Amino acid sequence: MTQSVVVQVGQCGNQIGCCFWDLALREHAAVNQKGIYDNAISSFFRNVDTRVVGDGVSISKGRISSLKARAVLIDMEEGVVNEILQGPLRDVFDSKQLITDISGSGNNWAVGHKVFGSLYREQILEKLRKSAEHCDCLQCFFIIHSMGGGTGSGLGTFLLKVLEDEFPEVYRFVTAVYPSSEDDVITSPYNSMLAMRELNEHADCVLPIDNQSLFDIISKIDLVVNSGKLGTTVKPKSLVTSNEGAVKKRHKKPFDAMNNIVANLLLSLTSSARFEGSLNMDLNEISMNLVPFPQLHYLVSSLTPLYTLADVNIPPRRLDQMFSDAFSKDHQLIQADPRHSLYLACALIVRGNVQISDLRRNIERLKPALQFVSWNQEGWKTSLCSVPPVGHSHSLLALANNTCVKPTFMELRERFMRLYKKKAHLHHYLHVDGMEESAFADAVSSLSALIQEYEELDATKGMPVQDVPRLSVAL
Amino acid sequence: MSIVTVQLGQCGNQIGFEVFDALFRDSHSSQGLCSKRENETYQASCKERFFREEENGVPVARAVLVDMEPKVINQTLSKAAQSGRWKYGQHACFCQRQGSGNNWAYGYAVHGPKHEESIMNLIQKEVEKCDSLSGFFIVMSMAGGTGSGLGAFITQKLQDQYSSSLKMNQIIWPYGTGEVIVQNYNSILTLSHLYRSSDALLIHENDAVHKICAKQMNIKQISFRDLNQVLAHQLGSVFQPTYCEDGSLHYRRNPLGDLMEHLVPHPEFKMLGIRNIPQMSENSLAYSTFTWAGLLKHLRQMLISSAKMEEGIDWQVQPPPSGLPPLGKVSVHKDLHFNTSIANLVILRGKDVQSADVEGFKDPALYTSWLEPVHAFSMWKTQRAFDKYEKSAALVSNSQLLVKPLDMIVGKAWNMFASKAYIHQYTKFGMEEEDFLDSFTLLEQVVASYGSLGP
Amino acid sequence: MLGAKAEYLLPTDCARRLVAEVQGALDYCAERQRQLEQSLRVSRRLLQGWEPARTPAPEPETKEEAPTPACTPSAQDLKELEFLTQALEKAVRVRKGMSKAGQRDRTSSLISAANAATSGATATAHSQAPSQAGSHASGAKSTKGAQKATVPAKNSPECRLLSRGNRTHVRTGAQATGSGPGLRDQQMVPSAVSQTTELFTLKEKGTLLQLPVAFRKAASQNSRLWAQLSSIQASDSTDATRAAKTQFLHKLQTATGWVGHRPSAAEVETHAQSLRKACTLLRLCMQKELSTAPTDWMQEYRCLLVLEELQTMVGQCLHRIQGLQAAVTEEMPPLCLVEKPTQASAPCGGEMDSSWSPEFLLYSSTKELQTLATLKLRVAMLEQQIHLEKVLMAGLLPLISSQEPGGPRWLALCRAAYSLLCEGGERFLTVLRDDPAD
Amino acid sequence: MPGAAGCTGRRRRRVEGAAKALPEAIAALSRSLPAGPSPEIFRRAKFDRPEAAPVLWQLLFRVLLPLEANTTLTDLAPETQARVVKSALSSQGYPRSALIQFSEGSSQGSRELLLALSWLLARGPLLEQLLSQTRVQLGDQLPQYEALARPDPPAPHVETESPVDLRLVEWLMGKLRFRWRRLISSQQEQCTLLSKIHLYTHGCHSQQSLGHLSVAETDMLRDPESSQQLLRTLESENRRLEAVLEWRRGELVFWQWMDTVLEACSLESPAVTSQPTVLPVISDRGLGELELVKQELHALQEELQEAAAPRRAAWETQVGGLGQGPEWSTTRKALREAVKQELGALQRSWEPCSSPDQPQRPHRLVRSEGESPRPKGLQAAEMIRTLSSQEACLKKVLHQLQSQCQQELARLAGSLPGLIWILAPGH
Repeated sequence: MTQSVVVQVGQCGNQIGCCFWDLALREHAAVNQKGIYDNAISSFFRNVDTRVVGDGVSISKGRISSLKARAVLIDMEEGVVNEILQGPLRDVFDSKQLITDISGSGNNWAVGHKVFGSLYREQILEKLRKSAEHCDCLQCFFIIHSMGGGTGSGLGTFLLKVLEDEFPEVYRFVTAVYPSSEDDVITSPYNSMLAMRELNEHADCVLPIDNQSLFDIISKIDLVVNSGKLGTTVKPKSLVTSNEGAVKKRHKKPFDAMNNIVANLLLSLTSSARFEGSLNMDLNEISMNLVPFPQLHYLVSSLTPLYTLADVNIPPRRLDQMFSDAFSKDHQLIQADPRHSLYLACALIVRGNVQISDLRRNIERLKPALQFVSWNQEGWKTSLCSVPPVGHSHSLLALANNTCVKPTFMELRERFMRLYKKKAHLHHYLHVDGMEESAFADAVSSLSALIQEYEELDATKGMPVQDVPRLSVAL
Repeated sequence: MSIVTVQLGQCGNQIGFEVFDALFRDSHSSQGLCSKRENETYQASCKERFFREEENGVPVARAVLVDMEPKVINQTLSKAAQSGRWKYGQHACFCQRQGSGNNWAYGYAVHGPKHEESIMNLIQKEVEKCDSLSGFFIVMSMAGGTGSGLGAFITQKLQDQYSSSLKMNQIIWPYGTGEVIVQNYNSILTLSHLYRSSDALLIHENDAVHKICAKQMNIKQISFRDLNQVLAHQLGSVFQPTYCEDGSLHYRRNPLGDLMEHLVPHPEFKMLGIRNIPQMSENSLAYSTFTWAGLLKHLRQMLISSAKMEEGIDWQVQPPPSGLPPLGKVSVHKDLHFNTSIANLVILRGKDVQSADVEGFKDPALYTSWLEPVHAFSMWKTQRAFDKYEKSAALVSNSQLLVKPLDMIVGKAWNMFASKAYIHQYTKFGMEEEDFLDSFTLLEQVVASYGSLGP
Repeated sequence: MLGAKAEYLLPTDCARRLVAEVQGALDYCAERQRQLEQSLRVSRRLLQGWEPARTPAPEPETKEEAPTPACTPSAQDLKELEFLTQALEKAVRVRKGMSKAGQRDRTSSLISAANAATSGATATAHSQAPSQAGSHASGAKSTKGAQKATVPAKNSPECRLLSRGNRTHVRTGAQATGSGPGLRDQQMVPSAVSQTTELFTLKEKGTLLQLPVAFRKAASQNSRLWAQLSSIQASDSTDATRAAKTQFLHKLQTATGWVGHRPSAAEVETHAQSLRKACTLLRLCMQKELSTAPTDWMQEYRCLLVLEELQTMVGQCLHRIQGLQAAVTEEMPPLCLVEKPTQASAPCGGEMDSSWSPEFLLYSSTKELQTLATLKLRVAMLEQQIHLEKVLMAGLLPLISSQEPGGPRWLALCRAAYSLLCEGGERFLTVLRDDPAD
Repeated sequence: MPGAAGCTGRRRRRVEGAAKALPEAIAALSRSLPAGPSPEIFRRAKFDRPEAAPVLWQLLFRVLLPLEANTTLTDLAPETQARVVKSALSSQGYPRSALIQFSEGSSQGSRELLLALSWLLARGPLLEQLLSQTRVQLGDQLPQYEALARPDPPAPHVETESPVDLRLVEWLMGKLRFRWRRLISSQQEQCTLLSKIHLYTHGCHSQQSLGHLSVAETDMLRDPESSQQLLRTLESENRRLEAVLEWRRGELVFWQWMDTVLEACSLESPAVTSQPTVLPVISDRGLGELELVKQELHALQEELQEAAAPRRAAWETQVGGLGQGPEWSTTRKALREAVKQELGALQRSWEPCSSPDQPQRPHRLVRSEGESPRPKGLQAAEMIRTLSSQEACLKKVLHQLQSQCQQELARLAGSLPGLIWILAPGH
């Protein structure tokens, strides 16, 4: 069994991380009734004998003594991390996993990347190494950060390169939260643009998340929950946004709810690697199947169902509905419409009481409405994990490598260009040591090249699928 | 003679378990409809082939379990232990922590060489426990990474190390609509490598088995376990004991050898498909009666019309009139669906088996022009009924049945290859585009060779 | 999928020859296989449990016994089965002339089997009883008296080995513990009657076996006689006899008016075989010589001598072949064609120094025995393969060169020939069209 | 007078002895032959009496029949049997044509038959061969595979009237490969089982040097009934062996007697000197075989010529006048001797052994695990070494043939434009 380490950077990253650990604990608690430290738990948690002073000795077998998250928490201001340390999750972390500063990055990518990057490089690396040592088979780093701010986008993407150099065998999955267009951080287009280039070059997979989409989903749920229509009573604790666990609502909604969605995404993504199922999907299968060309590694995700109704008598249709919803525009975690764009590849990670025939039926049902690239007409990757999320009987995470991410990137480029043409706020960046103006141009051309690749693929959409002439055997 | 089974990857391990369980259950079933003595001989024959006995008397499957991650193996071991009837050997497993990630190259070029010694040692230990080794049965899927990549690697090593033992690969053909995105790459790499190192490729298509579950077995919500049980039933119907020859009372000792000698001597034709009949839910079985004539008539039509199961056979398809040379394009339309065989093996089990008439399978029109029925057809039988069927028939066929799916896979993989998609995932583990080309070349020839069999 | 016609039909005479050759090889292998399997069956039976008189054939009774399709045999069926089994066993018992013996406990019965064997042997051939058998006997001394009473009297010692006592005994043992092993499907075991579980295996009690005296006598006489035969042959009784035989053969020959010698088919075959072998060996010798680089001129000279001597030898072989061919086709008058006397012209078997007595072949482990046997077979197979390779070469290569290259028929021929001739038929090659489209 | 009486008594006894010697020898011969006829038959045959003919036809049939065919052919009609006998005799080179001319099934020629039988007896150790063919196998042997290497003349029943596609030949060759492999695995099993039986019966054999029982012996112990049977066959073999020994001691008188038979024969049939009507049948296959070898030898000769001639020339120029001294001439002589000897040994290894009919000296497998007093005999390890080098040698030959074919095919196919030949890579 493999292990993963979560690296949460910046305010956003740490808030999501916090929700993630809370949910992860709840999920394992629900599955693992006996309190035995098993392989599934070991993928995200260490079992530590706390009676031993100092570092704590890992226990590989037997009863759970004290669980420690396989995580490194990084923030350049103290607020969020301190809250975590004072909150109910405090036992899951210890101070050796934290790196904080007090000054903050001032919403400046360059400060996060260049200043704090070089300042904290060794220290961060030290913590990462330590966490890696605690794993017998480290498979993946999950890096969570926002794109708009300074610390997350700057230091977070700085880390990617560090990880690539230091742990070339270990996958780097980035959960990147993109700013919405009404983002109040004025430099967010710069930050996002500069971060994009790093993601392009150093991440294995990026799960782009967009605040606006999260917000829309929450509104949609609220509508259902509050409508009180007959027969639509939502089963308690089944909301994808709910969090009845340890973290008390310091931040009032909607942030908490939004973060929970992302935390659920990560749990589902890793579910098949952690729990048993009739069709396993290891983390290394994700990039293998979904990334046809090294740079096209942005995966649009959708989680369904968003909630489970309390009435248990109507499941079959709901099961098919779950699949349909996963492809609809308003269930995507970014503003995108995969159904009207071109699929390069698609993964369906199914959890709970769903069998292979359900999966095949729905693929066959949905396939005609979807457009796949000519050389990957059957581009499906599937997995069946027998353990559903807490509160649900089944769930689905769809990951799409789809040209529908393109508009997000184009919009980003537009917003960036608007600022960049005026050279607005540019000096904040340029006075940072090691930062040069060419970085901006490089970032633009990097993103443009990416957009271009999507464009070319998009252009093949709707064209009749033609077979390439094959080798011709004489006899 | 014994067969050592090597279960590889998730699919291979899940299926391997069901196969052993099916074999064991059948040979200890009370429904064999034969004398106790005969039943004992049957049981002993099955046991010699697939199980050995440990000191405490519990039969142990002659199997080696290999996977690159522990979950499935743990699950498989505990399922066998829970059955209480048989189990796997205590030290017959090999697993690692991290799977091959659906990457054939990773399984073949990284895991393979790295773990070769340990795995081959395990296999050797199992071999040494056989008084006589007939060969290896290697169960794997061809879509994933461990089963396909490591499976191809291990088969090759077995060929090197046990060159005179037989190697049969049980291969699971992925769903046509896709279950792993790089399945076509993985498949062509697997098939082409096995074509070089294995003696026979026994192929099961997930689509076909799925349909059998839905249509014949009437299962509403089909799980992998259902699929695997159908598959295990089919394999059991082939590999459970049958008599040596007509009128003999001895059970065949080396079915693997007999089968291969009959079906796969030609190096270009190694793909085998299984059909069997009847196959139905227990509920329907209670209301059904069978005659040999009826079963064989259906089975024959399944063969010539490429039907994968009894339901929905196309009765229009008929063999081309024999003796007459094909006249231009006259019969092309009709023959389009006709499935030409190279060689067939029919296995009959159950009541009154001596009365079964298999003349219908000896029609030269069923076979390719260069092989006469005397070379191309053979039959095995036993009075002992199989599973819960009073009479049952299985057909192992080396025919054009699989050329269409193969052609599809090669075509799809070629399309992807032409766009260079996913190639970087393979080259990072030391494969080269040249390796892909070699695989394509070989399989294009196989497709062409099977294609040229027809009338 | 549209393959061009990949057929290549062989000319009739070539086809007949090739198919006949391969078919001959196939038949031969099948025959050897059959023989091996027969002896395997015997060996396997020996290693299974030794239980007396169990008819191995399951077949005949299947029909009567076949239970109703309702899965479990009815009570009636069971009863009948039981009677049938009893009847069969009784018949066997009578046939074997075995008497029923009293019941004893299992272990003592086994010891008594050994004991009986030993005491029987000492009675008839005291002096020959090997020492370890004696020790077994003394080991069982404490219960000897009791056993003696139950050891059935035997008129022929060789029947003694499996005494009736054992058999009865174990059956009761099984009855007592019949319900024990949970794995046994009770439905399949309708009654304990037929539960004759194994008495013992060779592994457990093999070292207690004793060859019957009468057999030992006959066997030693047999080997003595063969040895005598060998020695008499070596000396071939008298020169007079040898001369008489030679004279007889000579007279017989001259009486027919033949002066020379015409080779018989058997001789031609023998010669052809030895020449074939010669050819192979000469070639190998040449290669060995050519592949070693001489370091000094002495060696070079030696090498030269070898090559020249080889040339002479090849010449002799060719001469021999020509002689044979001529004699056979009678282009030449009968001639004395072989300088060396061969078998047919050897007057009698007098000069043979071979022995008819078997020689011991000593092996130390299963592995070694396996290696030996496999190698032996491999060598034979390689010889066969080389022969077939030559036959195929002679059949196929002329066909290829005599035909217009290109065209599907020619390609089919080439592909198949390549596979057969260059790859031992195990691999094949692909011929691709070099399309500009690609 | 006691002395005189003694003398006459002795002489009479000698005369009586001589008179009795012939019938005794014939009786011994008769007992040594399988299903031997009564001695009276021989006497009648001398006078060419018809009633002796059928018996002798049958006897010759049994004597000449290849052992393997025994089971299937014994029930043949007398005419067929006679035909088999004739063809067998002629293929072995029996010189007299008179026998061949008799129509099948007639009762003519019992004397000729007697001559034929005697011819067979005079040629070699026929009786011993017959006995060894049916010899009771008490020990365990490794199977012999001589004939595998030399496929017997193909079965005549192969009728290939319908055209044969080359793929059928590939198919059959593939089948053969599977049969080879199956033989190997069966033999491996046989070895395992033999070795187990030997191990488990360790110390059981009455013959100290053997130590353990063989399969036949163990089987006999397991099944008392077969034990009786084995004993009976062993005893009857012993009786035949005794008869052969007796025959060997007294056969001289038989040959003297046969001279008179032969005389009677040639007196009566002087016409036999004419050409035989039936020529020895030498199959096309045999001739084809010779032709094949001939071609190979020619090729070899050329190669040798090409290799040796330039070397000789080079050597001559290099050595020049150097090689004149007496020292050199002795060295040269020694070298010549050595080479001659070496190659002489090579030659002997392919010359037909003095009697190809005689099966190799039988081996009895004995398991002996490092005990101090190892019984005398061949060591398996020794044999393995010989066989391995033989195997390596043959492999080389095969590979050479294959690469020869490869070159030839490449030459023939290489010139074609527009085609690419691709062999799947090995590993």
